[in-house]
Amino acid sequence: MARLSYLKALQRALADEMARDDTVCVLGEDIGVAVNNVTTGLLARYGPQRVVDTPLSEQAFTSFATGAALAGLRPVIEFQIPSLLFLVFEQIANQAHKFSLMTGGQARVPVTYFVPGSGSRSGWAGQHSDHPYGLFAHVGVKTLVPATPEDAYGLFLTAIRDDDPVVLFAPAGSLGVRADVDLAALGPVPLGVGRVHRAGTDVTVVAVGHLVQAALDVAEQLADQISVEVFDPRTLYPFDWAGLAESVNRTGRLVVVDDSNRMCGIAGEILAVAAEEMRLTVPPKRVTRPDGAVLPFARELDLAVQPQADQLLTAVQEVFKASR
Amino acid sequence: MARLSYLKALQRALADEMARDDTVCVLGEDIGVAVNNVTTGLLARYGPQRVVDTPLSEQAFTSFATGAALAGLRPVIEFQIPSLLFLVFEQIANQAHKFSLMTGGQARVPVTYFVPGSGSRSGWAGQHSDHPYGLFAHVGVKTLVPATPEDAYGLFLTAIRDDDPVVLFAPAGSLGVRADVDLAALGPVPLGVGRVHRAGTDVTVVAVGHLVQAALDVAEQLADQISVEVFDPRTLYPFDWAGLAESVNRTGRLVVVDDSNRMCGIAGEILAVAAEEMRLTVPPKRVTRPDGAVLPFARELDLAVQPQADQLLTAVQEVFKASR
Amino acid sequence: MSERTTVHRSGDEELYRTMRLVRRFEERAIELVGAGEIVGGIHPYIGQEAIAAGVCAALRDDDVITSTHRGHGHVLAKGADPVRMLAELTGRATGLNQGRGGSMHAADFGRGIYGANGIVGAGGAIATGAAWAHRNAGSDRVTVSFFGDGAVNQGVLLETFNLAALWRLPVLFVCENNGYATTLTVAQAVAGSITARAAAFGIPAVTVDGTDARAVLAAATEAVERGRAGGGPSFLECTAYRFDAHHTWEHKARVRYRADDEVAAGRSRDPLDVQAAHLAEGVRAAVDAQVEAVLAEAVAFALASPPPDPAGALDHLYATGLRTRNGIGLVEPAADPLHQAAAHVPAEVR
Amino acid sequence: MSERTTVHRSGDEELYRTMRLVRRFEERAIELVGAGEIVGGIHPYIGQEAIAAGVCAALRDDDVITSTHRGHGHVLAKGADPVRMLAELTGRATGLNQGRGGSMHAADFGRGIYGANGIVGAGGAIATGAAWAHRNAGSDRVTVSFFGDGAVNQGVLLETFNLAALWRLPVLFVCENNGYATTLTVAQAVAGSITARAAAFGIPAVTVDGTDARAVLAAATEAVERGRAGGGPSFLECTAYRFDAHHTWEHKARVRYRADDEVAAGRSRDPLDVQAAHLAEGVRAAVDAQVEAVLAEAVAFALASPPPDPAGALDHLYATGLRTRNGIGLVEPAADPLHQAAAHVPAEVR
Ligand SMILES: Cc1ncc(C[n+]2csc(CCOP(=O)(O)OP(=O)(O)O)c2C)c(N)n1
Ligand SMILES: Cc1ncc(C[n+]2csc(CCOP(=O)(O)OP(=O)(O)O)c2C)c(N)n1
Ligand SMILES: [Mg+2]
Ligand SMILES: [Mg+2]
Repeated sequence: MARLSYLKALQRALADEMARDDTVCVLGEDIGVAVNNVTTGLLARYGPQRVVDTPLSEQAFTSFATGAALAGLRPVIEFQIPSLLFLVFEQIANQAHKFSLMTGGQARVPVTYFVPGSGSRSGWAGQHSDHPYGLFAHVGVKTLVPATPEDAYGLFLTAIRDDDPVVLFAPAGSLGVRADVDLAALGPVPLGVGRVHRAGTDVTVVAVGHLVQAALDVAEQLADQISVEVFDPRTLYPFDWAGLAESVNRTGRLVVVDDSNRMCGIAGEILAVAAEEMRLTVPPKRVTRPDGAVLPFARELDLAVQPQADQLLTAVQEVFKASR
Repeated sequence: MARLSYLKALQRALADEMARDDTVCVLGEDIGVAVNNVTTGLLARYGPQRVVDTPLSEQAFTSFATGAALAGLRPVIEFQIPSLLFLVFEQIANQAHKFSLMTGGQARVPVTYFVPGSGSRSGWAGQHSDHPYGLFAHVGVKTLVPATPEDAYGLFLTAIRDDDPVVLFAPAGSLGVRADVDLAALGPVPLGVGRVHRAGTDVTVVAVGHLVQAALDVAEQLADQISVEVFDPRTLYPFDWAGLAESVNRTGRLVVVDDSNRMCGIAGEILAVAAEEMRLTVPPKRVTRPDGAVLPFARELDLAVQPQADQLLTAVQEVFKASR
Repeated sequence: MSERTTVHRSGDEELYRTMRLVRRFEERAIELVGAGEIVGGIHPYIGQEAIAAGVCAALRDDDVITSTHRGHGHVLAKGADPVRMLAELTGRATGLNQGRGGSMHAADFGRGIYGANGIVGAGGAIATGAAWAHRNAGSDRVTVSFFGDGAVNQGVLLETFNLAALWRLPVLFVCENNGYATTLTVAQAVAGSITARAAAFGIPAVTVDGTDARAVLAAATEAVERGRAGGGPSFLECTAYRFDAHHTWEHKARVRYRADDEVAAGRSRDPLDVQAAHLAEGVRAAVDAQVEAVLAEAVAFALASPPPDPAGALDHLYATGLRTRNGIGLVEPAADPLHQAAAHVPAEVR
Repeated sequence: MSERTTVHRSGDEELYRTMRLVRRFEERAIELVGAGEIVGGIHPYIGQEAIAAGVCAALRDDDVITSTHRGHGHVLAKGADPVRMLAELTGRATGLNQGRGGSMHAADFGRGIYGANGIVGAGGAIATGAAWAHRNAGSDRVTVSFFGDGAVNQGVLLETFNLAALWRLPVLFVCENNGYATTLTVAQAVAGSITARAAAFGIPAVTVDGTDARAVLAAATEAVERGRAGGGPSFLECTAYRFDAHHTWEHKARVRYRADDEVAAGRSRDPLDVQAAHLAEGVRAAVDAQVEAVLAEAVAFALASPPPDPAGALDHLYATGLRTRNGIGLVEPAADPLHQAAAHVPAEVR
C-alpha cells in the first residue's frame, strides 16, 4: 500500500495514459511548467507535439481538440479556472457533444476537459469559484467528479479512454485528500457506477466531490444516533440511478449535499428522481449553494455561500426526525 | 378587444419601451430589416444609434451591451439562434450576472437578451433547436418564458425595465399564438408570479412556454375524467414557489411538461421542491426532452425527441390513478 | 504539383461538371423545399460554385475540409455522393448522416468531409486541429476550412488564425466573400480588409475572383502545395455574388436589403458561363445531360427512401452507444444494432 | 490639449507620486499576503507602474477605464482611494467593493473605474460599450481598456477591435506587454506582432517604452485627444518587464520559466528611477515620505476595519434587491438595508 494524494493520482493517470496510448495528447495554459502540478514532467518526456502550451485562446484550442479528435487523437485539455468552461460552452455543448448524433454516427470526439481546482479556492472570488458541473449534465456531456485519489485516477483514465467528450472536475477541496492505495490495483472506474463510502440504514446522504469527506465526518459525528449511508455518485452524468435506488429504497430518507447552485442543480435532479421512482418515507432535503450564487471575496462571505457540514448535519437530523 | 399575436406582442412591447425610455436601445444581427419581425420599423424611427445591426461578433456585442448598461443604457439584444447563448455564456453568466455582487452594489447591468424562436423550428436540426433556459436558471440569471401574447408583451416590458440581466425565450412554438386582448390593459408582468390558465382539483400540470397550449388541450381532452389545473410559471427564475405550492397542496398530484433536457432541467427542480416542501399524495412525473438531447434533423426524429401531448396525457392519467 | 495531387477533378471539363452538379443540385433542392420535401429550407450556394469546385480540385481524396451552413457546394465538390446527399436533405435513413444532420450538418468522413456547420466560424478551429493531428502523424494531408465573410468577425476564427500561424499548420482558410452576411454588407461589418486580418498573423493572404474556377484552382493549388510542403497556413479570399436568397425562407418572406439592379449586376457574371467558355464545342451540353441524369436519380432515390424509424431517434447520441433516459424517464435499447461500430476511425492516425 | 484634460496627475512629480504609490502599495500588499491578511494572493504590478501612471494622467476624472487581474496600478492611478482599496484587498466591509470583490474585481464607479476583471480580455468589449453609450449621449468622455499581451489572443477582444473601429468609438486599447502570459512568452503565443492585430482593423497602433512614464503620457494623450475629437479608437502597446511573480503563489511554489539573468536585466531598468531622474533635488524623498504615510494609514485602516457580516453574503446579488433561496432553501431578508439604493447611476446618460 502506498500513500497517494488526489493530485498525484491525477498526475499519475495522465502520465500512465500517455505512456500507454500515443494518441493521447494534452493541451492547456502553462502545462509545460505544470503550474497545476498535473502535467509535471510530460513536456520533457513527450515533447511539444503531445504536450502543447497554448496561447490564451480557449475557444480555438477547444475546437482544435475536437478537430484533432475527429482525426483520431485523444486530446486532454486542462483549464485553469472552472469558469473558462463558460467561455468554451459553445465549443463543448454545441460542437463536440453533437458531432456523433448529427453525423449519424460517422464521427466521435474523444476529448477530456479537466479542471484541477474547481469550486472555491479561498480568496479567488466571484469569477474563479464556480462549480458548473450541472451545466454539462444538463446538456448531456459526460460529467465526472471524483472524490478520492483512487477515483481521481480511475475516472481520469476512463475519461481519456471514452469515445465521447467528458468533463472532469477535480474540486479544489479534494486535491489534498490522501489515501492508502494498492498502486497495482488502480484502474479505470466505470461510468454510472456510484460508490457507498459508508453503509447505513437510517438516512442516505448523497455527496458530490469534496463534500464526500464532509458527509463522512457528519456520519461519524452522528454515528451513535443515526445510521447514515454515504453515497458518492462519482459520475454525475451518466448517474447511477439503480445504485441510488437500492440505498434510498432501504433507508427511505434522503439528503443531498452539493457545492453548486441550488436551482436546476444536480441535487434537485436527485431529489426529483427519488420523488418519482424511489420509496421515500419522508420529504428529502438538499444542502447546496444558494440560487444564482456568486462567491463573494471576503472569506467570511465566501464560506457563508458554500454548503457547510453543520447544515448537512441539521438536515440529516431533521430528515431522520420527520414523521412518515 | 383586439386580436394580438405573440410575435406582434413582442414587437409592440419593444416599440413601446423604446418610445417611453430613450435609454433603451437594441442590438443584433439583421435587426435593421427585422428578419425576425420583432424590430420592425425601429431603425427607420430611431436610427442607427439606438438600433444597431451588429457584425457576427456575439461575444463582443454582448459584453459591449454590458458596458453600455454600466454607463446608463438599457440594451436589448436579439439572438437569432438559441444556441448563440452558449457562445456568450461567459459574457452573461460570468460578467453581466456578477457585476452587482462583485462590486458591492456599485454597478447594475440592465440588459435583456432575447431569442425569438427558441426550441425546435422543424428542420433546423441539432445546432438550432435548443431550449437552454435551465442553464440560465442554474447560474441565476432571471429567465422568462412567456406563453401567451399578453405575457409576451408584459414580460418583455418587465425584462427591459429590470435593473438586472434578464434572458427572455420566445419559443418557436408560441410565436403564432393569438389572443383577444384589451390593448389598453397591457402592462408589465411581475417576476416570480405564475398564472393558472385553467383551474382544476385533481392534478396540477406545470407547463413551460409553448407547452402551455398542449397542457390546455390535454386538460380539455381529459375534462370529463380528471380535473386538471394548468399552472404556467411564466418566469422560471425567479420561480413562483408559493403559487405552485398553493396549487399542489390542493391537488396533491403533479406533472411537469417541459421542452428542455431532462437532467438538471427546470422540470427536475420543480419536482424537487414539490418533494421537499409540498403535500404530494402520489409520486410526481415529468415529461421532457431526453437526457442530453440533440435534435435530429428528420421530422420524425425531431418530433420523437420533443415532449408530446400524448405523453403528457398518459402521465396525467397515471398520476391520477396512482394510489396514495 | 506532385502526381498524387493531380486529381481528376482539376481539368476544365471536370471543374465545369462539379459546378454544374452543384448548381443543378441547388435548383432541384430549392424545388424540393417548395414542395415540402426538404423541411427547414436551405442556404443556396448558387453563384459561388467556382469556389468549391476550384478549391476542392486542388485537394486529394484524403485531404480534409470543414464547411458551413451554406455547405452543399463544398460537400459535393469534395466528392460526396449527390444521391446520398439529397437523401440527407430530405431526411431519409439512406442519407449521408442517416437523416440526422440535414442541410446544415451534412458530412462524409470517409471522404474527408468533416461536416457542414450551423455556427458561423465554428469550422476553422476544427479544421486546424485536424491539420495538426495529420501533421503530427507524419502525413502530408492538408485541411481546408471554408467560411463566409461574416465569419471573419467571429473571435474563435481569429484566435484560430493565430494557432495555425504559430504552429505552421497545413491549413487553407477560404473566405467566400459574397458581399453579405445575411442582410449586412461587408462594408457595414468589416473594419479594415478581410485579407488584412489573416495577414496580421503572418498568414499569406490573397484575393481571387471567385467566379473564375481556374483562378481559384490556381490560387488554391499554390496554397495547398505550400501547406503540404510544411510552409504553414494560407488564406484565400474568393469574391463572388450570392445569386439567390440567404436562406429559402426569403422566398416567402421577402426582406429588402439588395437593390434589384445590384442583384441583376451580380447575376450577370455567371461562374458557369465563365468556366464553360473554356470547353470545346458540345462538351457543355453533354456534361449538362450527365448531371441531369445524376440528379434525376438522386431525386428519385431520395423520395423513394424510407424515413428513419422514430424508435432510433436517440441513436448515435453517444459514440460509445451509451443510452440514457428518454423524455419520460425510461432507458430504451438502441434501435440501431450498429450504433457501437459506426464511428469512423481514421486509419492513418491511430 | 484642452484645459479640462490637463489634470493634476500629469506633471513629473505627480507621475512619480502615482508610480511610487503603486509600487509601495504592491509591496505592502505582498507583505499582507505573506502575513495571511490578504487571502488568495495578488498579481503584482511592480515594474509596470509607468503605464498606469502615464495613461491615467492623460485622462479626466469622468473618463472610464476597465482593468485586469493585475489591476491595482490602474485602479490607483485612476484615482481610487488607496485606503479603501487596501481594505478591499483585505476583505473588509469598508473596502471599495465592501469586501465582495477583492484584488481581481476592485472597482470604483464614482471614479470611472469599471473594475478589475478576472477573465483575460474581458474588459475590452465592456469598455467599448461604455464608450459607445457616452458618445451617443453627446459626451466627449473617453474610455481606456487595459489588458496584457496574453489578451491579444482572446477572440472577444479581437472582435471588439472590429466594433470599435467600425463605429469609430472613443476608446483607447492599452496592451501591457510584459513579455509573459503567466509562463508563456509573447514569442510562443503571438504570431505576427501585437500592434499588427489592431492595425488590421484600421486602428492606429504604436509601441512605446512602458518604463518611461513621460513617453506613455505623451502617446496616451495623443490617442485620448483623437478619441475625444471623434477620431475613433487607438491602440498603444506599452513594453515593460514584470519584476515579480505572475501571482504571489509563485513566492511559495517556484516555477522555473525565466532565467535569473533575464530577470536581473529586466529589473535593472526601474521605471521609478527613470521618472525620478526628472525630479528636482529632494522631491523624490519628500514624495516617498508622503506615500509612506498614506500607506501606513491604509494598512492601519484596513486591519482595523471589520470583516463583512456573513448574514449579508448574498447582498447585491441582484441590483433590484431580489432575494432568492439560500443553500437550505430559505429566502432570507437582506442584511444590508441599502441594497436597493446602492447602484451607481451615471447622471450624464440617464
Ligand atoms: C455565430 C453565429 N451567428 C449567427 C448565426 C446566424 N447566421 C447564420 S448564417 C449568417 C450569415 C453568415 O454570413 P457569411 O458568413 O457571410 O456567410 P454567407 O451566409 O454569406 O454564406 C448568420 C448571421 C450563426 N449561424 N452563427
Ligand atoms: C480567458 C482566461 N484564460 C486564462 C486565465 C488564467 N490566467 C490569468 S492571468 C493569465 C495570464 C495573462 O497574461 P497577460 O494577459 O499577458 O497579463 P499579465 O498577467 O502578464 O499581466 C492567465 C492565463 C484567465 N484568467 N482568463
Ligand atoms: Mg457572406
Ligand atoms: Mg503579460
